[in-house]
Amino acid sequence: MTLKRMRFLQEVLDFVGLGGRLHMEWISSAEAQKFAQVVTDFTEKIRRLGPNPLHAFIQPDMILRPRVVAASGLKSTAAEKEDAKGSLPFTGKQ
Amino acid sequence: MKDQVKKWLESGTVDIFLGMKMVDGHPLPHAFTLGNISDLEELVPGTVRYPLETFAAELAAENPDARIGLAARECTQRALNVLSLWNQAPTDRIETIKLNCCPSPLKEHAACSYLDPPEAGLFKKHFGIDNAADPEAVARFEPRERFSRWMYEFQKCIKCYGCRNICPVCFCEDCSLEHKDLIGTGQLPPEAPIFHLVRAVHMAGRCIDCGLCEEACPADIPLRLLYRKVNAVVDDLFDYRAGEGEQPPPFNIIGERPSLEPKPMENGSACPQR
Amino acid sequence: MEVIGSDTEFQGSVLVVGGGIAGMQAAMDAANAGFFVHLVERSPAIGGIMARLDKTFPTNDCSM
Amino acid sequence: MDTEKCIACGLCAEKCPKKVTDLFNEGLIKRKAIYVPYAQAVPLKYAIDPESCIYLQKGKCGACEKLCPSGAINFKDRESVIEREVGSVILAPGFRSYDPSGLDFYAYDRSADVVTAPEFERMLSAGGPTAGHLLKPSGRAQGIEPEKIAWIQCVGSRDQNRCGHEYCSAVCCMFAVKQAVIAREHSRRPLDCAIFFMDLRTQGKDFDRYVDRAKKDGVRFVRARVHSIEPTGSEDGLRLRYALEDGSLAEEAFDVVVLSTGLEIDPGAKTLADRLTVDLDADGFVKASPLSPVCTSVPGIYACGAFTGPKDIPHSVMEASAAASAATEKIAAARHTRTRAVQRPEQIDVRQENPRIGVFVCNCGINIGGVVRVPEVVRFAETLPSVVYVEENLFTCSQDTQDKIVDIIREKRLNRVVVAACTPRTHESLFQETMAGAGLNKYLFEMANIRNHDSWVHANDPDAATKKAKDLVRMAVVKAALLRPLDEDQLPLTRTALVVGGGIAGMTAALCLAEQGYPVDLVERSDRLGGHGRRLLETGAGEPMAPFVEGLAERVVNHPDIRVHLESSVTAVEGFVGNFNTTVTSADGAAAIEHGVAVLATGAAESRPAEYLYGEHPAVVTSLELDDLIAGESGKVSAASDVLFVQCVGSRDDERPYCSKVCCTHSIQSALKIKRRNPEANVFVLYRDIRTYGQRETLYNQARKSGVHFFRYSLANKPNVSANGKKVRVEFIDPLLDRRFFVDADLLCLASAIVPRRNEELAQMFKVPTDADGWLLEAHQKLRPVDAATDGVFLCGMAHYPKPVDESIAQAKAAAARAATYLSMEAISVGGIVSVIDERDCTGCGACVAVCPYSAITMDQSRKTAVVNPALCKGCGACAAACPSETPKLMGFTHAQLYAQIKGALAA
Repeated sequence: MTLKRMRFLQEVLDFVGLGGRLHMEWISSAEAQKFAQVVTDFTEKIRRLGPNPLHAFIQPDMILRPRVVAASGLKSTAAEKEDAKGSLPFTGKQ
Repeated sequence: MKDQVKKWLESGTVDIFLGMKMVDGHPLPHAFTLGNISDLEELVPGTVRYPLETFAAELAAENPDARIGLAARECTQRALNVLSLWNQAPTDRIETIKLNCCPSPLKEHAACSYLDPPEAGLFKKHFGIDNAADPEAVARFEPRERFSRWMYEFQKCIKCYGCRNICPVCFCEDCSLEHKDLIGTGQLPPEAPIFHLVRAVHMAGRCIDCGLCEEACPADIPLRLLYRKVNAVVDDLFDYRAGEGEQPPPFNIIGERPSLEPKPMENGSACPQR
Repeated sequence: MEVIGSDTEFQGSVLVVGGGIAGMQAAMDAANAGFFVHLVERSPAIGGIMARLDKTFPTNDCSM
Repeated sequence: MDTEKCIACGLCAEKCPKKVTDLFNEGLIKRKAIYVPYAQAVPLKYAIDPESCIYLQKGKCGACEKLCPSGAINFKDRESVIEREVGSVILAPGFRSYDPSGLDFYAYDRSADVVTAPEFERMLSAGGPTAGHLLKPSGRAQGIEPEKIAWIQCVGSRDQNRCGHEYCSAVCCMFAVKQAVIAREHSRRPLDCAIFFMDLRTQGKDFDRYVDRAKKDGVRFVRARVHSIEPTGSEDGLRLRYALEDGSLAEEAFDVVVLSTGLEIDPGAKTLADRLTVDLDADGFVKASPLSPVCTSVPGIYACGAFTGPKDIPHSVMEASAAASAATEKIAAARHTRTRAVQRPEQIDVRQENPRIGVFVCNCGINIGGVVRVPEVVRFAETLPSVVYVEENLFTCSQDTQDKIVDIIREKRLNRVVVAACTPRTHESLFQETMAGAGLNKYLFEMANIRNHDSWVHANDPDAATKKAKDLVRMAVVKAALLRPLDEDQLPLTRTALVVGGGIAGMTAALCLAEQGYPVDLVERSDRLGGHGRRLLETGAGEPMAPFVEGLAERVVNHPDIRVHLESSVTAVEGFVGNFNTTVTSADGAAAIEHGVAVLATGAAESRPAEYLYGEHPAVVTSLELDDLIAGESGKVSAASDVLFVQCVGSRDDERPYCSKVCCTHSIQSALKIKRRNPEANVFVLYRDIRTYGQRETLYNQARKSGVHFFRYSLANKPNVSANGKKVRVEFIDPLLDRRFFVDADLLCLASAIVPRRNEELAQMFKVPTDADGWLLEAHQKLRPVDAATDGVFLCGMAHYPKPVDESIAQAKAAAARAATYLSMEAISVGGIVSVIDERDCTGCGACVAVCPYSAITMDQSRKTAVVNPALCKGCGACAAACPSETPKLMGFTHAQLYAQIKGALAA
C-alpha cells in the first residue's frame, strides 16, 4: 500500500514537472550499507537534478512577475514555439 | 418531468424533490414538497448544472426518515456513488430521475457534459496549459517546461475556493486547504503548487469528472485535466475508477500483499534491485 | 508439588537459562505476569542464534 | 567491564591490538578481543574476551582501560558466584549447528566453497562480513560472485550411519528454500540455485506457499541424495555426484555448496541437564511427554525451545510462553511478591503556561563531542524561541545528570525538555522517567538524535555535522513548544478469561489460567468436552489419548474456578482488553459474561474427500474413521490383508495449498498398528513427501523396518481408484521402477485434509482476521504466534493451523501465559500516544475506520462520527494520514507538531 501511495505521488509530481525527486526503498534495520548506498545515490541524483524549482516561488510579488516576463517573451506574437520555450517564466534558475 | 415529480410527491415516493427553480430569471436550488407543490411550475428542467447531490446528502443526514428525489445526470449518479461509499449519502433514500446530459459541442471529447472550454489565448498557449489538452499532451513537455506551465496556471489562482465549494464530492467539515500550517492565510496566490496539489491528491479516486470546478474557476486553471491525471494514476495502480461500482476507496486498504516493486532510481543505483 | 514443601514459602521468582529467542520470550512472559526473573546467558549479548540469521521465513522479515 | 558505565563508544575496540576470530560471523572474519557481538546487540555494551585479551593473558597492554572515557574497564573484575533462591527454573539453552567436519565426502574441510547453512546465513546478512554482498568464499579477495549454488539437505539429520542423528531437524528444508530465495535477491546476476533433498518438509503455516513462490521464481528442487562433493581445483568449482530417482547417476558442478546442517544439543547443555538431573533422551533432547511438552523429569524445572526437540522459531516462542505458564503455575500465589512498583511525585499542571524549554546537549564522551562542536550548538539553541535554559553534558544519560535535570526543571521552572543526544529507542524512556521524577508529564519531552543520525554519519565533516545538529535541535525545539501533556487513564480490568472451544487446546488453556488463579468461562458448542482428542488413539510417542483426555475433562469440570458452558456459543462480543462483555447463548437462553481476555481454541475439522470413491465404497475411509475402526476392534481391520494409505488427500493442491501437517505421522502410526495386529498384512503408503519432522522420523524408520511399503506419487500422477467387488483397486506409478502397479485393497485410508471451521462470525466478533486458507491469523508469524492482533485475544490449537497434540498443548499453555500477562496487570493503561477525533470536524466518511489495523475506530452511525477507543489504539497514525481533513489527531505527533518540525527543518 505504501508502495502504491508512493508510486501515486511520484506520478503526480512528475506530471507537474517535479519528477524524480521522490524515491522509496525497503531497507531493514540490519541493512546499514544498503541504506547508506541508497541515500548516497539519491543525494547524487537530486544534486544532478539541480535546486528545487519551487524555490523561485517564495517571493511575495510572484502574482505580477509571470505576466511581466510573459509579455517580454512575447515581442512577436508569431514567435516560434522554441522562442516561447526559451522564456518560460518558471525555470527555477531565476 | 414536472408530472413525474408531482406523481412522486403525491404518492409519497419522495418527501422532498430537489430541483432548480426560476426566481426572478435566475435558476436557484429549491426543495419541492407537497406543501409547495405549486412551485413545480417554476421547475427548471435540464440545462442548469448545480451539485444538488450535496444538498441531498445534507438533507438526508438532517432528516433521517425523509426520502429525497432529484434529477440526475450521469455525473450526478457517479457523485452519489462516491458519496455513498464515503458514508455521506444514504442512496437507499435517494430517488433519481435520469436526465440526459446537457448538449455540448465537446461531448465527444469527454465522457459527459463539458461546457465549451474557452479558446486558449496567446499567453495560455505559450506559457500555460490548454484546458482542452489531454494528460498525454502535457506529459510530452520537457519536465522543466511542464513545471513552468503548471506554475503559470497555479499562480493565477485567487484562492476563491470555488473549485472546492462547487465540488459535489467535497464534504469535509474541516478542509485541509484551510489548514493554517499547510496553506498560509492572507497570501496570494496560495502556496503554489501545494494548494492545488493537495486538492489534486484529495481528488484521487474521488473526482467524478463533472467539470464543475473548471466551470467555476475564474482563472481558467485546467483543474479537470489535473484531476483526470490523478484518477488515471489511481486506475493504473489500483484498477479503480471513481464513481463506478461499490468497491471501497483504494487508499483506505491496508495489509494487502505488495504487487509492485519500488520504482528503480533512474541513472543506475548501485544497490541490487530485485 | 512435592519439591517445594508445604511449610516453605514460594519464591515469586523464576530463573531462565539461555537468552535466545525462547529464553527471552519465557523471561518476558514470566516477568510480565508479576514474577521476578533472573535471565542467565553465557555470551555478552542476548539474542542467541536467531540474531545471526539474515531473514526469517516465511515472511522474509529481518530477524533483528 | 562495568556495563553500568560502558557507553558503547567503541574507542576500546578501535585501539585494541588483538584480533581474534569472530564466532558470531561463523569465523568468517576477525574481531577485536574487546567487542560487541553485533551492531544491534542487547545490551549494547562492550565485553572482554578473557581468552584473547593480552592483558588478562600476559599482564601487559591495558590500552582500553586508559582510553575508556567513562572508566568502565576494570581488569580486576573476577568471576563471581551469585546465589539466588528461585521458585522455578526454565531451561532454554538452544542448540548448536551440526559440525560436518568429519564427513570427508562433503569436502567441508577441504574446500572454502563448501559452507554450512549458518555460515551462509552470515554471508547473506547485510550485517555480515561481506555486508550482504554475495561472494564466493574462495574468491572473496578478488570479489568473485558465484553463479551456481547448491544446497544439500539432511546433513547431520536423518542419518544414523555417519552422524548418529536419526531425527529430522525440522527446519532445514525451509531455511534452505529461504536462503535460495534471498541469495537470488542479493545476486546481481541470475543465480542458479538448486536444492538437493529427500523429502521436502515444509509443513508449517504458509511454508508450502513460500516453496511454490520459490519454484516459480526459478529455484530448482532436485530429489536426490548427493553422495559426494569433490573440489575440482579448476574453474568448475565443486563437482556433485548423485543418483536420480530413476537410478541413473548424474553429475553437476557448482561454485558454492551449502550444507543444510541439522540441529543438535550442545555438550554444555547436556552438562547443565546432568547437573540438574534432568533426563535427556538418546538424541540429547529433554525427555518430555507430548502431553506435557515443557515439563522435564524434575518438578519445578521446565524446558523450551530446541532443547526439547528440533523446532522452528514460532514453535520455540510458543513453547517459551508455555514454559513461562507452567513455571509460574505452582508459584502463582507468590505473584507480585518479588516485584515492586515505582513511586512518582504528583504532576504539575503546565497547560496554562507558556512554553519554557530546557535543552540538554550531550557530548556522549567524544562520540558526539569529537565531531559536532557542541558549545556552538549550545549557543545556537539559546537563540531559539521559548528556550530558557541550555546546558552541555558529557553524558546526559548518566545517573548524576538525571538528578541535575530534575533540579534544573524545578529551579528554572521548565515545562518542556529537549535532549540532543542519541536515539529515543534506547534512551527516551530513561529521560521520561526523569521528567516524571520532576513532576512533569512525560510526554513533554522531545529528543534530537545528533549521534546516530549525525556525528556517526558525518564523522569526517565537523562543519556539516555541527550544522545538521543545529537543524535537528531546531526541529526538536519547535515541536517541543507545541507539546501538550497527555493523560494516561488507568482502567480497572476484569481478571477472568473466556475460552472458546472445549477441545484439548481449550481445556488446557482454561486449566492453566484457572491454576494461575484466574476464573475461566469455557464455552463448548457440543454436548461434551474433548473435541477431536476423543477420537485420537495415541500421541506420537505412543501414549494413549483416551485416559489423558478423560482426565483433562474431569479436572476442568471439577475445577472450582472453571465454569463450563456446554451446547453454547458466543453470539455477541463487546468491549476491549480487560473489559470484554460477551453474550453466550445456549438452549436455556443468553447469558452475559464479563471477562478480561479471550482465548479462541475452536479447532478444525477433517474434510470429507470428494475423490477416490469416498462415500461410494465401504472400503474407503478417512484417517479418523480408520482410528474408530481400530479402536472398535471391528474385524474389518484384523481381517484386512491389503491396506493402502493415500496421503495429501485435499492438502497441498490448488484448492488448499497448505500441508495438514499431522497426516504423515498419523498414517504411519496407523500402519504400524495394523502391522502389529496382523504382521502378514500388506500395508502400502502412497505419499508425496513424508513429513515426519523432528523426532517423529523414528516412526517412519520403524514403519519401513516392519515392512510397510512406501511409494511416492506426484500431483500430476495421482493414484486411480476403482471398485473391485468388496475391495478397491488402486493403480499408481512407482517412480523408482517407473512402472504401473495396482493393489486390491481391503481398506483404503485417505489422509484427508484438515480444514478450518467456518467461524468467520466468531472471528469477526473478536476482530481476529483469518488468512487466505481460513486459519485464524496471529499478530506476528514468528514472534507473536499466539496473540491475535486485537489486544487481549489469543489463539491456540488447530484453529490457528493443523498441528499435533503436543504443539496444541504447548500453544494452549502459551496462550494462557500471554493472557496472564494482561490479567496480572494492576490496571489497563489507556491513552498517551493515541489518536483523538474531534467529532465536530468529523464527517463520518469512514476512511479512518477502514485503515485502522487494530480495529480501534468505530463509526457512531447515529451521530455520523468516528470514535476512537483509546484502549485499542496503538498510536500508529494510519487514521491521521488517511483522513482527508486531518481530523484524527495523533497525540504527541499532531499535524501541527509535524508541520512545525518540517518547517523547522527547512528554516535554515
